Amino acid sequence: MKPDFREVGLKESEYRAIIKILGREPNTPELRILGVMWSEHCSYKSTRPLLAKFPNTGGAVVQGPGENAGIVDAGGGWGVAFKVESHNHPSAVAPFQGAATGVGGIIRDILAMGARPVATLDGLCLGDGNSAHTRSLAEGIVKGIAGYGNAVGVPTVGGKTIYDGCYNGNPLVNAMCVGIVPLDSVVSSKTAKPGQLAILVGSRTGRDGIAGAAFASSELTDDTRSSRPKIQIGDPFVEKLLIECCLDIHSRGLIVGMQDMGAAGITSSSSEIAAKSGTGIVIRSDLVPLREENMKPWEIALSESQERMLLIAEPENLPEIERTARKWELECAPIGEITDDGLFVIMDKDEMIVSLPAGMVGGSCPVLPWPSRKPAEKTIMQRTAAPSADQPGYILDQLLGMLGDPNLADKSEIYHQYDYMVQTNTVIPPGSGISVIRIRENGRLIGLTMEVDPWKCDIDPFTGAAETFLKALRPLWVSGAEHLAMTNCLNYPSPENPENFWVLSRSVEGFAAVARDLVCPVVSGNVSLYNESTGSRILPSPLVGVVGLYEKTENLLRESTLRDGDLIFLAGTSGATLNGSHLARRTGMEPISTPFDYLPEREVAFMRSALKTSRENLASSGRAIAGGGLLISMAKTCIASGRGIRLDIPVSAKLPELLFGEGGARALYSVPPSCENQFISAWSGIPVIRIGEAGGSELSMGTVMNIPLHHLEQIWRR
Amino acid sequence: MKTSVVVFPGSNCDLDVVHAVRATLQTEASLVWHEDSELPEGTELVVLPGGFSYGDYLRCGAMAAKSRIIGAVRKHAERGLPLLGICNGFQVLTETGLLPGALLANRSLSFICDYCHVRVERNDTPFTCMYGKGQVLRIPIAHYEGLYFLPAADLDALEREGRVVFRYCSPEGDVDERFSPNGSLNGIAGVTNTRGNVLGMMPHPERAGESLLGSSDGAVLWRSLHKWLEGSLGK
Amino acid sequence: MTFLVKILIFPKEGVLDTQGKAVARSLKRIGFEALNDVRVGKYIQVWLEAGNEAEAIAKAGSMCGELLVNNLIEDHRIEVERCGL
Amino acid sequence: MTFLVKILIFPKEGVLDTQGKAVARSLKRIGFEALNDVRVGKYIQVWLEAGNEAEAIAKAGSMCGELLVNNLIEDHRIEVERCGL
Ligand SMILES: Nc1ncnc2c1ncn2[C@@H]1O[C@H](COP(=O)(O)OP(=O)(O)O)[C@@H](O)[C@H]1O
Ligand SMILES: [Mg+2]
Repeated sequence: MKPDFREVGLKESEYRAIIKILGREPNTPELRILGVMWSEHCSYKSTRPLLAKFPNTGGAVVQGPGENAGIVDAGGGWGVAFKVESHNHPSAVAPFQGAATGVGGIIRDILAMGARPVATLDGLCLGDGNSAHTRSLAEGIVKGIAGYGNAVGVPTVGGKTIYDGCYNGNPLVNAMCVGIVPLDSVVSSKTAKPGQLAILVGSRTGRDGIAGAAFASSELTDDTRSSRPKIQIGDPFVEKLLIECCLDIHSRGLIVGMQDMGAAGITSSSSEIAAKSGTGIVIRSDLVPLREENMKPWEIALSESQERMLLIAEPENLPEIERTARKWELECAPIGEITDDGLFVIMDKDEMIVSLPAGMVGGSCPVLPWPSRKPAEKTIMQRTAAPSADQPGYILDQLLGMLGDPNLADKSEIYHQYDYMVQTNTVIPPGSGISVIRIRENGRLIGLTMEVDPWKCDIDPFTGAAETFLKALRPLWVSGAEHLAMTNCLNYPSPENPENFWVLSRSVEGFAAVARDLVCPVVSGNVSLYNESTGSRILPSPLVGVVGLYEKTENLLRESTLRDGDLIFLAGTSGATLNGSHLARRTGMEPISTPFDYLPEREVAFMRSALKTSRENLASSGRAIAGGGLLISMAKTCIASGRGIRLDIPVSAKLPELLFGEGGARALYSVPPSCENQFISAWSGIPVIRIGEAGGSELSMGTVMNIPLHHLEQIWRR
Repeated sequence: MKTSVVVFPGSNCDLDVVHAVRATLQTEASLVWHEDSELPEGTELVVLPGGFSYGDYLRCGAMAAKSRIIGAVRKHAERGLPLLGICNGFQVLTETGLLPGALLANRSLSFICDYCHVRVERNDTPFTCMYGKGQVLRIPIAHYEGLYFLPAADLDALEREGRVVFRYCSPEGDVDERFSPNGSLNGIAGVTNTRGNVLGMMPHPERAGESLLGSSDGAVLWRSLHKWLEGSLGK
Repeated sequence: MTFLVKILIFPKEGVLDTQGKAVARSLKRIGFEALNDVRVGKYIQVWLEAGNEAEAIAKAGSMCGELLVNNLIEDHRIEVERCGL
Repeated sequence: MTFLVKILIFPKEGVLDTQGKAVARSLKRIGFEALNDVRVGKYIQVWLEAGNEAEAIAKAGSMCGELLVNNLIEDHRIEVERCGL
């Protein structure tokens, strides 16, 4: 029986638009296909006008949004391809498999650019850090990422993990993959020509995840939980073979295009190629190698079975492609061909099952213009528990409490489960504010960061998103890298709520402002909406990933290489505020709206001085101050370098802001006394103050505190 | 030193080994496909690299142990030439019976990727002749199944014969259960055959090849092999 | 009374069995060609105390529901045996 | 004729069964206290062609010997069932 358009997830207006375009009613398979392809997950119908605000050219950009991943120029003829993608809904339902297939999916996006995947990072937003439920969910997610990433041989070099009760029912799993590709052999999905073959390589097709994209485009109700599609199981072993096979085929010039099969499987990959290339395509569902019996053509077309790629090639190269696939023990079948009629056609033997304009399937669908409304102002900050620095023990209590908080505590229990060293290029492994890998092919280092800060975005989405982005940029600068470009994942609740939509729009503007002002273009990304479930919804959680490049290996300045006798400097503005800080949340302060100033000139000045400091070797270590503020950064530096710091900061009423405030461009440097003057002049025009000296085995501050490092470490490691 | 690195479907440290050997010794190292039945002419060292051969889906290394190339690898070892199994390669060696024992799931039931310390128990093997006896190496591990197991009587015999080459230890070289990251019996991180030319080890020497990446302690293993081969083959 | 409860867990019909696929391929490679399919699952033995067989089965059932089996992807079967009569 | 051969593989007595111990601990934590021991092994189903039951068993036996079971650490049992009579 033909399903109602609502059952496949379409709105009435959309259904009418379909009839208008076609001049007829769609048949059942067509309706199912359009339901999936016009879902939020596949079509970006709620966010397309917003994403258009992102600057996406200039600087080092070689390939902006519009392909499977963005690419930047990393020198020596080599490009870095990268993108972040969400796998939130699947991970909520099946943490292990959901997270694992998330990693597999983003790796294939990078592979589709012709790039060899060289690193992944994972962004996890998990529920209340002290609850048993979160712990078991987190265990599944982490084991899923580890199980997949480790076996596939791509190091997981970093990421970001945060905890907040708002994610109890809706954990977020964002995965970013980075690959390298010779700039003269980038693969595009826009270059298919009539007569070329569409060849499926990889696993057999089963009924996995049919209509998973539509599932990811709605709220999680108890109903959808039970009606969930058959779960996709990732097979990292096959993915490893698929990577080697596709790169092997590509390196011998046997293909003209390549596309991963993510959401909506064969349908999305083939229709997107046709739509982007301005051609048509015919898919023969009876030629698809199947794992299950009696699959209907539309099921074959929409199956989300993992570890498959679609290759576009001239017919004469088919035998060689088949031979290569056999070597890697993969299925390989020509399942269709590029045509010149602009139609996306599915044939089952001689029967035409689907015939739709390719642009309507894999191009764009009508935009959904959701109403937007600014939420009422948040109440002015009430200091329910006013921090008073002179209260004995206050500073120390807060420091220790925060160090042991899941958000700021040691995350090694997570990342030691990831193989972060395979490929032997990991220069700075997980555990720092930045991850660094080497590109062996051109001898350069690249820096990778990932940030998400829902609490600041919740207070004010524009400055919150800007601050999130800047938090990903500053550690790059301090370590000596210039940023190249960014990728992002917009994780939000339902856009159909006008206030949510306003928040979403404003945070996109925040990202766009920084991208423009600091010249850090957006080259790829992903959107995940409807992250809410009965009774709970997530805070606005835009996540950003940035890639930076070091001029020389020697420029790399590490975070925790304190030396005895180093002078400790705080460099940067004093713009930090308790608003939206960890301390504020701990002590129950109410936030005020618009907590930060976004001052791009200051950031640029900070960047210049930071880069100068590393290039001229003026410091022995440097760390951008982030979550938890100055004192937490200091404690982490001490723990990691096994050296103490004697702080010399006068006690004043402003002490809590200074020590625990967040936001603004600030960094902590340890400077050999011989470099002091040069260091200070590198920061001319920006406040720098000497706040202490490295040495001993305590973190101390006059009469305020004096705590042995091993004690700090014990608490931090929980 | 002519090195052949066997590639099984799912191997993922194969290229790392090739790079490490080339970078350390500036000599040739080539990849050999698991379906081949012969090793390249003149192969002096065979390495079974780390990774997840056949997904490690049945038991680690079990399916790889049945690969066609294993026949040639066995012959290579029988000729007394050095054969090194790293991580998954170690698991393959125990599954083929070229080395005794089995590698079980880590005590923590988690994958562990980290640096650890191992003590060189013997420096009279082709693999360790340039290390000092008792020297402590800082070297990475990355495995889920690295707990070395052998029934008690066999374990005693192994120890009596002095076939333990590497043992997990503290940075100072003390051996104790606390310093064994995976719960290996007797802290065993690497063992050899009676003849001393087959070594299986869980730590990854190819990941400890340059100080930029954190340690260069592993490079000495390639140099040892090079020196030993030159000596024994009278080059 | 002590019972040995044997719990057989195997992949659900239609769910990709990555292990089974790999094992089947290896078995074929080493010469077992007359092979139709292989599925790999878990075999868990639990020795427990219960008043009678029915109670042992019931206990095992709830162990499966609460911990041992992932219903999304796995099916299971329970067998019971009385120990040390 | 097609047979379903069921192969039960379990850790040998005396071999550390870390997984079994962990499962036992978890089961106890969630309230199953009257528990003596847990062992975790594998359940492999193989559908194969054979002339008769004895042949099916023999084939399964050599599969175990050659690939499926590591005798140093594992024991096993084979059960056979005729399919689709
Ligand atoms: N938040 C975002 N910012 C920038 N680009 C985005 C964003 N979300 C999606 N894109 C871009 O839109 C395109 C389609 O995204 P997606 O459907 O996730 O790609 P794929 O089909 O390769 O998984 C990609 O080029 C992606 O980089
Ligand atoms: Mg894609």
